[in-house]
Amino acid sequence: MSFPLLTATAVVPAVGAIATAAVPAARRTAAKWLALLFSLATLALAVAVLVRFDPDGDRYQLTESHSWIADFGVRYELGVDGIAVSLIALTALLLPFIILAGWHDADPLETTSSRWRPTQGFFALILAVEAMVILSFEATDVFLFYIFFEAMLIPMYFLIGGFGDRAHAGSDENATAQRSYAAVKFLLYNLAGGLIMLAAVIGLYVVAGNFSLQEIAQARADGSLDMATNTERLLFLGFFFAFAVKAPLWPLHTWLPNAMGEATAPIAVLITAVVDKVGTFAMLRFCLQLFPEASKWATPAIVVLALISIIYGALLAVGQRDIKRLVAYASISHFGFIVLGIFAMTSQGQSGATLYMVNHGLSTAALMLVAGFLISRRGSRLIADYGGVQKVAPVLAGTFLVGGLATLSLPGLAPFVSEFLVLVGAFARYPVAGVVATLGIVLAALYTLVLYQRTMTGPVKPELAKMPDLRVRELAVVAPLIALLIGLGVYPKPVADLVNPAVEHTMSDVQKKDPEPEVEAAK
Amino acid sequence: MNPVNYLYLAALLFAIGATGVLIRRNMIVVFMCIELMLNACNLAFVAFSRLHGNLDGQIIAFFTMVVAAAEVVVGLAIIVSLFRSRHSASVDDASLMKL
Amino acid sequence: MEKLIALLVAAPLLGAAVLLCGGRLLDRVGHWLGTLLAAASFAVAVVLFTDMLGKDAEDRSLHQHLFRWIPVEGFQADVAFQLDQLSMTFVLLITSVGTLIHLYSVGYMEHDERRRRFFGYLNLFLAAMLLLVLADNYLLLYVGWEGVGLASYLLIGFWQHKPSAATAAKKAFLVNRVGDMGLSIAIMLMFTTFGTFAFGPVLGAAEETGEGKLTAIGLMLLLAACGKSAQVPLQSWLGDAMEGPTPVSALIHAATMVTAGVYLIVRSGEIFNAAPDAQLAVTVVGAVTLLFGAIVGCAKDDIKKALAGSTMSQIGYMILAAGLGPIGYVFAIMHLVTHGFFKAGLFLGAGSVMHGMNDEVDMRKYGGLRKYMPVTFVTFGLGYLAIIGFPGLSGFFSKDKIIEAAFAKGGAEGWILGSVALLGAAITAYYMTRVMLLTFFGEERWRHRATASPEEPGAEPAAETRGGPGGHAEPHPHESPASMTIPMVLLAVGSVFAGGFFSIGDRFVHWLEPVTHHDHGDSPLSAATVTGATVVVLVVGVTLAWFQYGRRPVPVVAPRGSLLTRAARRDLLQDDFNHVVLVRGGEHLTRSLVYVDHTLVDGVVNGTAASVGGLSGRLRKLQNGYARSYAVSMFGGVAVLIAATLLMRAV
Amino acid sequence: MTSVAAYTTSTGEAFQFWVLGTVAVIGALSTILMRRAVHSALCLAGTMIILAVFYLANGAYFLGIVQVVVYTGAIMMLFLFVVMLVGVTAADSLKETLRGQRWLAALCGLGFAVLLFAGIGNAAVTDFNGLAKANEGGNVEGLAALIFTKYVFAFEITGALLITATVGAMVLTHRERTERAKTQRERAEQRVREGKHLPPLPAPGVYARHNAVDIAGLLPDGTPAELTVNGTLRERGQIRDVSHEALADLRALEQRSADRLERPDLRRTDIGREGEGTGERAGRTEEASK
Repeated sequence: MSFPLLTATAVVPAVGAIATAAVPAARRTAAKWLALLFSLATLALAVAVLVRFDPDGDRYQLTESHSWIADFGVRYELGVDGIAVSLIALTALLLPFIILAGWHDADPLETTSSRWRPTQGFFALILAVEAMVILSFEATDVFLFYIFFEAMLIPMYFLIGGFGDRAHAGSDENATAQRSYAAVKFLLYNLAGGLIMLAAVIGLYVVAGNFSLQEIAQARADGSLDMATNTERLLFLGFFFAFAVKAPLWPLHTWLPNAMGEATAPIAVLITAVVDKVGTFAMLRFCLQLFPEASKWATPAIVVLALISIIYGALLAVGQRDIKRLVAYASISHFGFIVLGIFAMTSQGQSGATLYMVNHGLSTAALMLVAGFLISRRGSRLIADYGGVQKVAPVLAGTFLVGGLATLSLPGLAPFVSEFLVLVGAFARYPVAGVVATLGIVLAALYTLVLYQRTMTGPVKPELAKMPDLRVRELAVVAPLIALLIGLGVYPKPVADLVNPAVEHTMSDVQKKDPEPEVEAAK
Repeated sequence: MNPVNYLYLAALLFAIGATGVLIRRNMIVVFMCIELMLNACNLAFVAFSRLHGNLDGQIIAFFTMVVAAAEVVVGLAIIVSLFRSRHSASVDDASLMKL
Repeated sequence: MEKLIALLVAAPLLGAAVLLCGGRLLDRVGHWLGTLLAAASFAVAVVLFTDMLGKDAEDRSLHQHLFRWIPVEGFQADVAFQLDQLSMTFVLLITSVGTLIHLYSVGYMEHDERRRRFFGYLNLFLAAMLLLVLADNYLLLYVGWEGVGLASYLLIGFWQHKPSAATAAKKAFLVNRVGDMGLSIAIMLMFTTFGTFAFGPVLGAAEETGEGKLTAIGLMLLLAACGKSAQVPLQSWLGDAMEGPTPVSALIHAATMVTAGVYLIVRSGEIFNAAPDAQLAVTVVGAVTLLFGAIVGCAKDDIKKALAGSTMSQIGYMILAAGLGPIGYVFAIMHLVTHGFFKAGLFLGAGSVMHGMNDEVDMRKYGGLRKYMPVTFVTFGLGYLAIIGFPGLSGFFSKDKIIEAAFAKGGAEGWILGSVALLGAAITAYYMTRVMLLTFFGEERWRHRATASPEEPGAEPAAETRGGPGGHAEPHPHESPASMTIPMVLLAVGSVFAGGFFSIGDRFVHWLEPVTHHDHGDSPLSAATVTGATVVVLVVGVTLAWFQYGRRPVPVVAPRGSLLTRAARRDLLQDDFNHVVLVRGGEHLTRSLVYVDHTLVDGVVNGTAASVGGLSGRLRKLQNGYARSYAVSMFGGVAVLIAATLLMRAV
Repeated sequence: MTSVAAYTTSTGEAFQFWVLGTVAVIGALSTILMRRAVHSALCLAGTMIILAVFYLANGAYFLGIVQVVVYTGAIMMLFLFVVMLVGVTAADSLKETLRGQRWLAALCGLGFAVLLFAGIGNAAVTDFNGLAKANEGGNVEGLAALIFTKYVFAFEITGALLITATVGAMVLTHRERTERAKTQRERAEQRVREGKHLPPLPAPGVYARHNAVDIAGLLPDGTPAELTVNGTLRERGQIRDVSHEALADLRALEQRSADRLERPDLRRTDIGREGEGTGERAGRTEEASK
C-alpha cells in the first residue's frame, strides 16, 4: 500500500480549512498566511501527482480503493486520468493566487464586532472548496463524486452570500439583498440539478448494482451490462442536467452572472475557473463513459445548446454595463465552446475542450482578478465609471489588456490553442456548427475591446486621476498567470500529451473515430 | 343478552368523550371528557375480562385508574397555574402554537 | 543557414519583450535598442539572401523545424519556417522598410514620453509580420496574421487619450477579425479535406481535389485577404487607421501589413489556380477596390486619408493581379515591393509635412511648401512620380505589367479588367497630382491662419511639445531633422530605381518563378500599346488635376461638391452602411437579448419560485395554531387509519 | 346473586343494562353539552357511578368499589374544587369560534363510533366464559394474586408514577413570594408615618343589631362609615346599608315617647328634617356603593 497521494492532495486543504478557521479573531494576518501556506502545500502535492502520473500508463492511476458503505456497494475509490490530473493541477495552481488576490477582501469593517471572525471564515471556506473540488476530480465512485459535487455548494453559498463585493452600485442594504439573492439563486439552481442527478445516481445503482465508475464502464464496454435504451437516456439526462447547470449551459446559465457579479473577484474566479469546471469535467468523465449510446443520441441537441450559449453569451456580454457581469457572460460563451468540443466526439474537440478548461481557468483568472483590482480602486463595477485608466495606471491597463486578449483567444496565448482545436474538432464533425461557433471569436473581440476601450482609453476621469498602479502583491498574482498564458500558448505540447491518451480512451468509450480527410495529402 | 353490548356502550362513550374534547373550549371540561374516555376504556376492559374469563382485564383497568388519577392531579395543577397566569381556562387562549 | 531563419523573428521579438516589460530605465535607450534589433533582423535577412543567391533557382527554399506545437491525433501543428524566394522578398521588404521607419520614428516620436512602448510595439509588429511570411503552415501563418492585427491595434490606438484613436483601433481589429474568421474556416476546411494545413502537402494535393472544396477554401482565403488588405467590402477600417502616428501608417498601413492579403493569395496560388470561380471573385474584388480607393482618394482633403485611399487602390491592383493567376502573381508581388517603397516614402513625407505644420492634416491649409521643406518636397515628388507610373520609375514598370496581365487574361474579362486598370491609373494620376499641387504648390494658404483647431488638440507629439495656445498659432514650416529625412531619401531611391532594377531582364520574374510559375498570357494588345495607353491616361489625369487645382486658387474651405464627391468624402457611405446595419442592429439585438435574458429566461425561474412561495403561503393559513383544530385533524387521521386497517382486514 | 351474574346474563342484567346504559349515555352527552363546568362535572359523576354499577355487574367488584371511591369520590371532587377555584359562576359560551370545528368534530366522533362498532361487530363473539372460575377465591384475592405476582413491576412503577405526579402537582401549583412580607413593626411604623388611622380600623356591624362583615358601622349621626368594611367588599360594591332602618327605628321611638308626653311637634319636625338629611346622605352612600 503506497502513500495515498490523491487523498493527501485533498486532505491537506481540508486540514488547512480547519486550522484557518481555528485561528483566534485577533490574529487575522496569521490566518491569511496559514491559508496561503496550505494552498501552496496542496500545490506541491498536485505537482507530485503530476510527476507520478504516467500519461501512457493505465487509464486510471494512483488509484485508492476502500470499502465505505458496504450495504450499497459505495466505495471510497480515487483515481486520476490525464484530464483529471490537468484539472487538479489547475485548481491547486489557481488557489494561491485566489487567496493572494482576496488578501484584504474579508478584512472586517470597523463596525463589525471583534467576536465575529470574517477573515478566518473566508479563507477557511476557500480551502474547503478546494478540497471538495479536488476530491470530485479524483472520485471514480459515482456516489462519492455526487457527495462532493453537492457538498461544494455549501461553502460556495457562504462565500457568495457572506462576503460580497464591497464595490457595488446602490445602497448598502440593497447590495446585501442583491447578494443574498445571488447566493440563493446559485444554491437553488445547483441543488435542483443535484437532486435530479441524485435520482439518476440511484437509478444507476438499481440498474448496475454498484457505483464504481470503472466497473460499470467496463461492463458497458464488454456488453455484460446493457441498459434499455430509454433507461439509459433518462439516466444520461439526469446526469447531464446537473452538469449543464454547473457548467452554465444556456438556458440554465442565469445564476452565473448574479453570482459572479455579487461575489468578490477572487470568489468569482473560484466559481467560474474552478467550481464550474467540475461540470464540464463530469460530462466528459461520467456522461460519455457511463452512457455512450445516450450521449450519441443527445449530441445534436447538446451541440445546438452549446452554439446558442456561445453566441448568446457573447452578445449579452456586449450588452452589459457591469464589468464583472460582462466577464460572466463571456465565461458562458466559453463554456459553450467547451461543451461543443466535448460533444463534437472528435479527439481534437475533446482534447481542445480539456485544454480549454485549463486555459479558460487561467485567462478568466487573469482578466477577472485585474478587473477586481481595478474595481477595488474605484469602488464601482459600472463600466461607465471608468475611462483613461491606461494613462494613470499603465501596468494595470497592460495586464488587463493581456487578460482580455487571452479571453478573445489571440494566437500565441494559451486559449487560442484550445479554442482552435475545439473549432476544428467541431467543424470536422458538424461543419455548420464549426462556422457558427467561429462567429463567436468575432463577438469575443467585440466585447473585450469595447470593455478595454471604455475603461482604459480616452480622457482620464477626474475620480481616477489619483489611482495607484498595481501593487507588488497584485503584480505577484497577475504576472505568473500571464507568464503561464504565454507559455502554454507557445508550447502547449506537455498538456496536450498529458490529455491525449485519456481522450483516446473516451473516444473508444463512445466508439467514435475521427472523420478521415477526403484527400490523403502527401505528409 | 351478550356482554358484547358493554363494548358497544364503551365505544359510544369513548366517541362522545372524544367529540367533547374537540368541541369544548373550557380546559376543565376537556379534562372531564378525557376522563370519560378513560372510563369507557375501563368498561371495555372489564367487559373483556368477563368475556375471556380471567382477571387481567380488570388489572389493566385498575392500572388505568391509577394512571388517570395521576394524570388528573398533574393536569389540574397545570390548569390552575395556567389560570393564574392568564386568568382564563380556555384552550384556544392557551394555544400559541403559531408564531 | 536554416538556423538563422528563427533569428529573423527572434530579434524583433526579443526587442518587443525587453521594451514592453523593461521598466522606465530603458526610456533613454529604448528606441535605439528597438532600431538596432530591427536592423539586426535586416542584416540576417541580407545574409540569408546572399546565401540564397548562391544556390541555383530550384533548391533555394530553406526549411527549419523548431518544435511540434499542437499535437492531437491527426491534427499536427508545427512551429516550422519556410524561406523560399517569395518569403525572402517579403522579408527583405519588411526588414528594410521596417528599419528605416524605426529610424524615422526616433526623430518623429522624440517628444513622446511613451516612446519606449512605441518601439516595443513596432518590434512586435516586425516579429509578427516576419512570422507571417516565414511560416510553413497556415496555422502558424494565422498566428502571425493575428499578431500583426494586434500590433496594428496597439499602434493605431497609440494615442489612447484620443477617443477617435481608440475607436479606430477597435474598428481595425474587429474588421480584421472578420477576415481572420475566414482564414480560420479556411484552415478547418483544409484540415477536413487534406488532413493537414502545411503549405507543402496542401498545395501539392490541390490538384486532385474537388473543385467545390477548393472554391470554398479560396473564397474563405479571399475573405481573410479582404480583411487584412482593406479590400471591399472590409476596407472601412483603413481610413480611420490613419489616426495612428504617421510612421505606423507608413509601415503597417502602406508598406507591409496591408499587403499580407496579397501574400496569402499568391502563396495559395495552386488552390486558386484549381478554383477559377474563386479566382474570378478575387479579380472582381481587386478591380472594385481599385476604383473605390481611387475615388475616395480624390475626395479627401486630409492628406493621410488621401494617401490611405491610394493605398487601397494600389492594393486593389495587386489583388487584381493575384487574381489573374500565374500571369499576374509575379507582378502583384513586384508592384507590392515597389509600392512598399514609394508609398512608405509618401507617408513619411506627409508625416514630415505635418511635423512642420503643427499637425495640420488638411491639405487645403497647406500650399507652397516646396520652398520651406525642400528635402521633403523632392522625396515626396519622386514618390509621387513613382506612384502615378511616370515612365522609368518603379511604379511605371510594375503597374504597367499588371495592366498588361489584366488584358492578357483574355476574353471579355480581360477587356473589362484591363480597362478598369487603365481607368484606375488615370484616377491615380489625378488624385496624386491633386495632393502634390495642394501641398507644395499654389499660394501659401496657411499664412495668417491658426492650425490644429483647439477643439481637437493635436495628437502628434510636435504639437504636444509646443503645447498650450502657441500650438494653434500660425505655423512655421521647417525641414525635419536628419533622422527623419535620411529614411525618406533612401526610400525615394528605392522608389525610383527598384522597378527598373527588377524588370531589366525580367530579374524579378525569374527570381519568383520557382514559387509562382509565371506564364505569359496571350494579350490581345501588344505590350507597347498598353504602355502607350498608360502613359496617355497618366497625362490626362495629371492635366485634369492641374486644370482644377493648379491654375485657379484653391478655396480653403472645401466646396460642397457634387454628390459623388460628398459620397467619396464619406468613404462612399460604406461607414454609414456599416453603422446603420451592423452597429445599430447589433445594439438593438444585444439590448433586446439582455431584456429577454432578464425577463424570459430568468423570469421563468423566478416565476416558479414565486408560485411555490405563494402556494406555501396559502398552506400556512391551514396552520391556525388552535390546538383543537390540530386535534381534529389528528383524530380524523386516526379514524382514517383505523378504517384503512379494518378494510384491509376485511378484504 | 353475584355468583349468578358471573356466567349468565340474566334478563335482569339486560334490563339494568338498557336502562342504566341509556342514562349513562345521556349523562355523557350532557357532560359535553352543559354550559357550566359544574353541571358537566355532576353529569360525569353520574355516568361514572353507573359505570361502577356495570363493573359490579361484570363481576369486577373491587373495581366497582374503587370506581365509586376513587373516581367519583376523589377525582370528581378534585374537579369540583378546581371548578370552584376557576369560578363557579363562569358559564362558557358554546358558540364555536373556529369555523367548521364543531361539525368536523361531530363528524369525526360519529365516524369513529361507527368504526368501533364495525370493529366490534366484526369480532362477533357469541359465547363467553364468565368469571366464575377466576373469581372462585374471591375477586379481590384474585386481583391481589395477579398484581403482586405477574404485574408486580407495573404496580411498583405506578406507585412511582403517583409519587411523581404528587410532587409535580405541588411544584406546579406552588407560588413563590416575590417580595418579603412586611412585619407587624414595619406596618405600624408606616401607619405612623402616613399619619392617618393610627388605631386599628373600626369594626363593622352596628350595635348588637348586625355583625355581618358587609354592613358598615354607623357614625354617631347614623351615617355608615365605609372604612369599617373589608376592602374587597368595598371594591365589589357589596356593602349593605342599614342606616336608614336604624334612623327609622329611632324616629319611631321618639314618636312613641312624644305621644306619651304630649310634646309639641316642633322637635319632631326638625328631627324629621334631620331624618331627611340623613336619608339623603344614606341615599348618597348607596349611590357610592353602587
